[in-house]
Amino acid sequence: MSLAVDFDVETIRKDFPILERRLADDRPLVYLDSANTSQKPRQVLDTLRDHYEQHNANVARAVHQLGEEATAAFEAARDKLAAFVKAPSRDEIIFTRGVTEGLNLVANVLAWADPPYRVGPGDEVVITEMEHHSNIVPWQLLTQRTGATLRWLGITDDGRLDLSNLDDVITERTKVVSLVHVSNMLGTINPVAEIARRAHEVGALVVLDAAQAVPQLPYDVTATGADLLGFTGHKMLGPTGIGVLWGRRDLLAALPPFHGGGEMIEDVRMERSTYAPPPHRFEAGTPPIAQAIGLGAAADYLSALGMDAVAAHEREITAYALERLQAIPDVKIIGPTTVQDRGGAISFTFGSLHPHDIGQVLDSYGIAVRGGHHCAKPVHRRFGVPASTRASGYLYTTRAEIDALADGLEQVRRFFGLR
Amino acid sequence: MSLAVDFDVETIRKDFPILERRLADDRPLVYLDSANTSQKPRQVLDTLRDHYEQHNANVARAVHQLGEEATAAFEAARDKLAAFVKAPSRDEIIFTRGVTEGLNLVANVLAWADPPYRVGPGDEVVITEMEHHSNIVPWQLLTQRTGATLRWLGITDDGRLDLSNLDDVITERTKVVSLVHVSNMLGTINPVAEIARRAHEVGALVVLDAAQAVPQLPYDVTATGADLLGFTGHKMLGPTGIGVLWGRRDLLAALPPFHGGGEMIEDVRMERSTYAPPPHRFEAGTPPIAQAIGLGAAADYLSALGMDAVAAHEREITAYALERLQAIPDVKIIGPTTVQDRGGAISFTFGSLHPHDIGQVLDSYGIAVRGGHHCAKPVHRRFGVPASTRASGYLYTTRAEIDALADGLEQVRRFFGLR
Amino acid sequence: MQLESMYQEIILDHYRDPHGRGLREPYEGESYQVNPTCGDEVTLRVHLDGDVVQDVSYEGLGCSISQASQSVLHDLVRGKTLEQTLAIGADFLTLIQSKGDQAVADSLEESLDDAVAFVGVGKYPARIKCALLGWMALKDALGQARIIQSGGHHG
Amino acid sequence: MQLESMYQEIILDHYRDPHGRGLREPYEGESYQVNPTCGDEVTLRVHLDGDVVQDVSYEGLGCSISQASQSVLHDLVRGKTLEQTLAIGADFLTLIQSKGDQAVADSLEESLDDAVAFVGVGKYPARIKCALLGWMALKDALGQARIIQSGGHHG
Ligand SMILES: Cc1ncc(COP(=O)(O)O)c(C=O)c1O
Ligand SMILES: Cc1ncc(COP(=O)(O)O)c(C=O)c1O
Repeated sequence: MSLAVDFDVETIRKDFPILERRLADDRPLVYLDSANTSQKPRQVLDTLRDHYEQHNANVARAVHQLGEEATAAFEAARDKLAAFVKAPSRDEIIFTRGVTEGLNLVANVLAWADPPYRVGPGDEVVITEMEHHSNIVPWQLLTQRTGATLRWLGITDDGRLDLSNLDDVITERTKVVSLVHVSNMLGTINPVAEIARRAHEVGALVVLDAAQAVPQLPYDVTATGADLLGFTGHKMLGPTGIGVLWGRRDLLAALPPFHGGGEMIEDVRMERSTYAPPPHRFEAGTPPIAQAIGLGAAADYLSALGMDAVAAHEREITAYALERLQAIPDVKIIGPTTVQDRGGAISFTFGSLHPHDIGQVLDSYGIAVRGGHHCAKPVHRRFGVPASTRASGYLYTTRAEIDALADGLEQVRRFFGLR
Repeated sequence: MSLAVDFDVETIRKDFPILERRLADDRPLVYLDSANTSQKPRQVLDTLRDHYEQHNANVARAVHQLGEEATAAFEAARDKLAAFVKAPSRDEIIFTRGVTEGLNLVANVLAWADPPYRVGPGDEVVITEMEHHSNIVPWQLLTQRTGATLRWLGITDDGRLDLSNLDDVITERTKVVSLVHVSNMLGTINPVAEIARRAHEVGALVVLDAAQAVPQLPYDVTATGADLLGFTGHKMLGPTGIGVLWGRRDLLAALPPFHGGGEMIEDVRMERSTYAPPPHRFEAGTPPIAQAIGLGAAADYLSALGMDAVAAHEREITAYALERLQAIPDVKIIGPTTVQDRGGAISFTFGSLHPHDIGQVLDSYGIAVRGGHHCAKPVHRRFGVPASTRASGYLYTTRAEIDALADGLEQVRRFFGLR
Repeated sequence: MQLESMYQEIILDHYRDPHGRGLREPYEGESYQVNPTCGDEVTLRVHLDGDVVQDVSYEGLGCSISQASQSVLHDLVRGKTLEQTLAIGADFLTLIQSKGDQAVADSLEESLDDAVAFVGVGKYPARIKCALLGWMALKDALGQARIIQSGGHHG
Repeated sequence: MQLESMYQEIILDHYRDPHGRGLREPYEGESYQVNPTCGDEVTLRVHLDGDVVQDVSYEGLGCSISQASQSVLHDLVRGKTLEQTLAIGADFLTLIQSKGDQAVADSLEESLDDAVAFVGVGKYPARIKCALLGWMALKDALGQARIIQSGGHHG
């Protein structure tokens, strides 16, 4: 990869203080839980600290110097995020707590929207069996509360969306199609543009859960075909408590407010209020100011490396991990087994061992993986397992860490006497 | 005040790095905008940094060491906040983005709740004219969307709630009474227990906006008479992006979820889901982990000083400011003019000058106040002014800073040739 | 001192003694604008005679910058053609968005006259809306007036 | 090494060779419990004869700790009175919540026997729920069984 010339993992690792952490028994940390949350470079932490120590004030409210500095930094973060995902307009970037809030925002305002967007009795919402709970439960709540119907696409045995009945599931009754771009459990990269084409044919809105996609891939929101799309800061080197909902400008302008209060208003009288245009209409209350500024610094960090290089590294490390894991007897990968249309999360089973036990032994060697249902119970049910173990790297992950995982799994086998 | 023995403002100020900031023209910062957002002590900033550099991981999900540390710190923050407001149970502390989200949470779930809590056609919600937009707009949206009716209590000329018609406004039709404990504009401390008594007589729920109260007063949620109560971290030395909704345990257990996704579930199937008990039921998605931990450190900081001492200092500095400001010709205070039942925010007009102009001149002397409607347009309308200037101190505020404000106002007069 | 870079003497003069204040008849377009952040508001009317702006009348609440900017607006566009008026509006926007660039101000002096005094406001993002409030109302009111006029032409 | 403080040999033995697994008839109380974090689940039945727990039968999915804990539970409470069973449950809870305190374990050895081996689990908050899942089901199932019994007494 010619793009990866400047991409030196060892140099990058020096930016992440936590990677120097020694765990119990003086073991170095092998952090393979980045799909759950990423670690933070000091550039982001310095930005946070500098903001609080030098510029802290509330935004969009004060005419004093700190207020102007804080507002300028906060709005500059909006510009940075818009550029990062190639949003046509900065006003399309709504700051949320995370993708979960973004998806709930969409599901809620669609209950209250004017036609043609309102979801009501007889309408259908389509999701997939591959979704994170955050893209299932909001739609269950919406359809239950409005009398609409929830439908979904299934999954093939090799962990791809089953599109064979696409035209039967997405029909003239479909108002919304909401799906994950990159699965946090299977790793699958879904053909979102193709699905969006079908959805738009029938006049449905397309919502994307891009929580795993934006951190890993060079991103262009308009190329996805989505009308609305959410992602989360803490998975892309940013602080917790911050995420982004992107939406087409004309669509956002046509949607009613979500929460009320603070700067989302134009005028407030006791009898009734009028509302500010997007993005402020959807940002009630004091926003996560420092967190947005920190996320801006994270976007700067990723852009400086180049998202092509980040993606290339992710692919390389994933290919290596897939190869090493598949070579271990009794390891069974759930999801695509090659890097073709595949992100970095690798979920697997190991004989009959329970992921908690696998994770606990790995942890005693300093290796951090996730064990459980990864907030995706339906996918697990689909593959007939209650839980799985998941390894996920990021731009700071080395081949040596994948080797440590493979060696660790042999220790797990020894410890439990896997039969 | 014997309690204030250990309370030395100069020592406290050393904990706040931003107070050493030199502004344009090398002026020291005189920060009198704490009701808008407070500054942060290094103890809170160190806690944030230490979390990200040593323990960062997602919570309630991972069996690895970092995950256990992050979860332990996050849940310890819940314990700290429960203790800080004397909540009978830690499970009554729900982490939100801020009080705005907390109030919207309540207003939303009451639309979906089972009887007797559901707000529907014919029901009434009572607020007051003294509310911040964050405690007006959510109830406007709720009543508009459910066919309920919004009513409100007025304000007397001296800035107190007008309770003369309390029994006419709060009636058998009232389902919810939601009001501010301490006004962010007038400074008024409302007799919430008295109003709660009347509300409970008619079987209504009592919701409190304690955004200005919890930072300033020793707090005991049960003593307020509230059923639900919200506050915000950034006004009490904590990070942005975090707040707390407290609710009676049995009440929370009876309310339906707010947002869906992440760890708020018990089981998820494509057809339907079941939900976790409170507080997790109301915390969908990755919570603001670092911010909750930071808020815990802020609570520790305040507790170490003692909230009695913090309140005593607030009273003392407010009394001094009221005295100095009232001695300036053309300054007119809106709200109570003595510290009797009064918090620290002081809003005023200055002749016919516009708050923007006042604020701009003060800012040129390094003095940061807020000018505008302070997200409380109805109160301003009530007093016949479009906007006001507000000065608000906190535990780091000195008498010398109040003197600087008074001197600054004389400069404002000179600059504009106030007639 | 910094402060004078925003509050130039010309601005303070217009503020203390605004030109053309008050709402007058007749008018073809009217616009109400509000600054949500501070609650400032303006109602502004335009009276066109054919292609020419005969009068701009206005009333409202606001700070010195918004009041002075409306007074200056009144002086600048009265008697100008529609096209000239829109050009002046565009120049004023350029001035305000120049972040206080004196070179930009100098280059616009012919078009904006006294109004170049507002260049300093561009250094204070929170005040930019104040300076533009009246101009936003003008643009809106002109749009309405032209619809009425073109309706007249067709009808 | 740390790991052995949780996975004591007795626990691994129960895990590899669980006692009393499978759901059996008759039973008076049944409970289904799930650990939302990891999806582990157990269905547990109790069969009472008067005041005595005649059988505890169970089935489910879970990690070594939850499986072993259910096996140990079966051994401990079979043949005990209701009162003894509840006391043992309370002791097990105390053990697990002791944060791995060996002194607590020693003091409970008489009541808990083999089960004191679980003391190390208390050092791993994420695993505490695993160890308690079966015991929560037991408490719930016993509650049900007593309602049925008392219903029987009255009816
Ligand atoms: C009384 C009151 N209520 C509500 C709020 C809104 O708080 P936040 O913006 O943190 O949600 C504030 C502060 O702005 C306030 O002072
Ligand atoms: C695909 C996907 N969707 C949604 C989420 C939820 O993100 P958050 O918890 O930040 O809202 C995650 C991560 O947990 C995810 O991987």
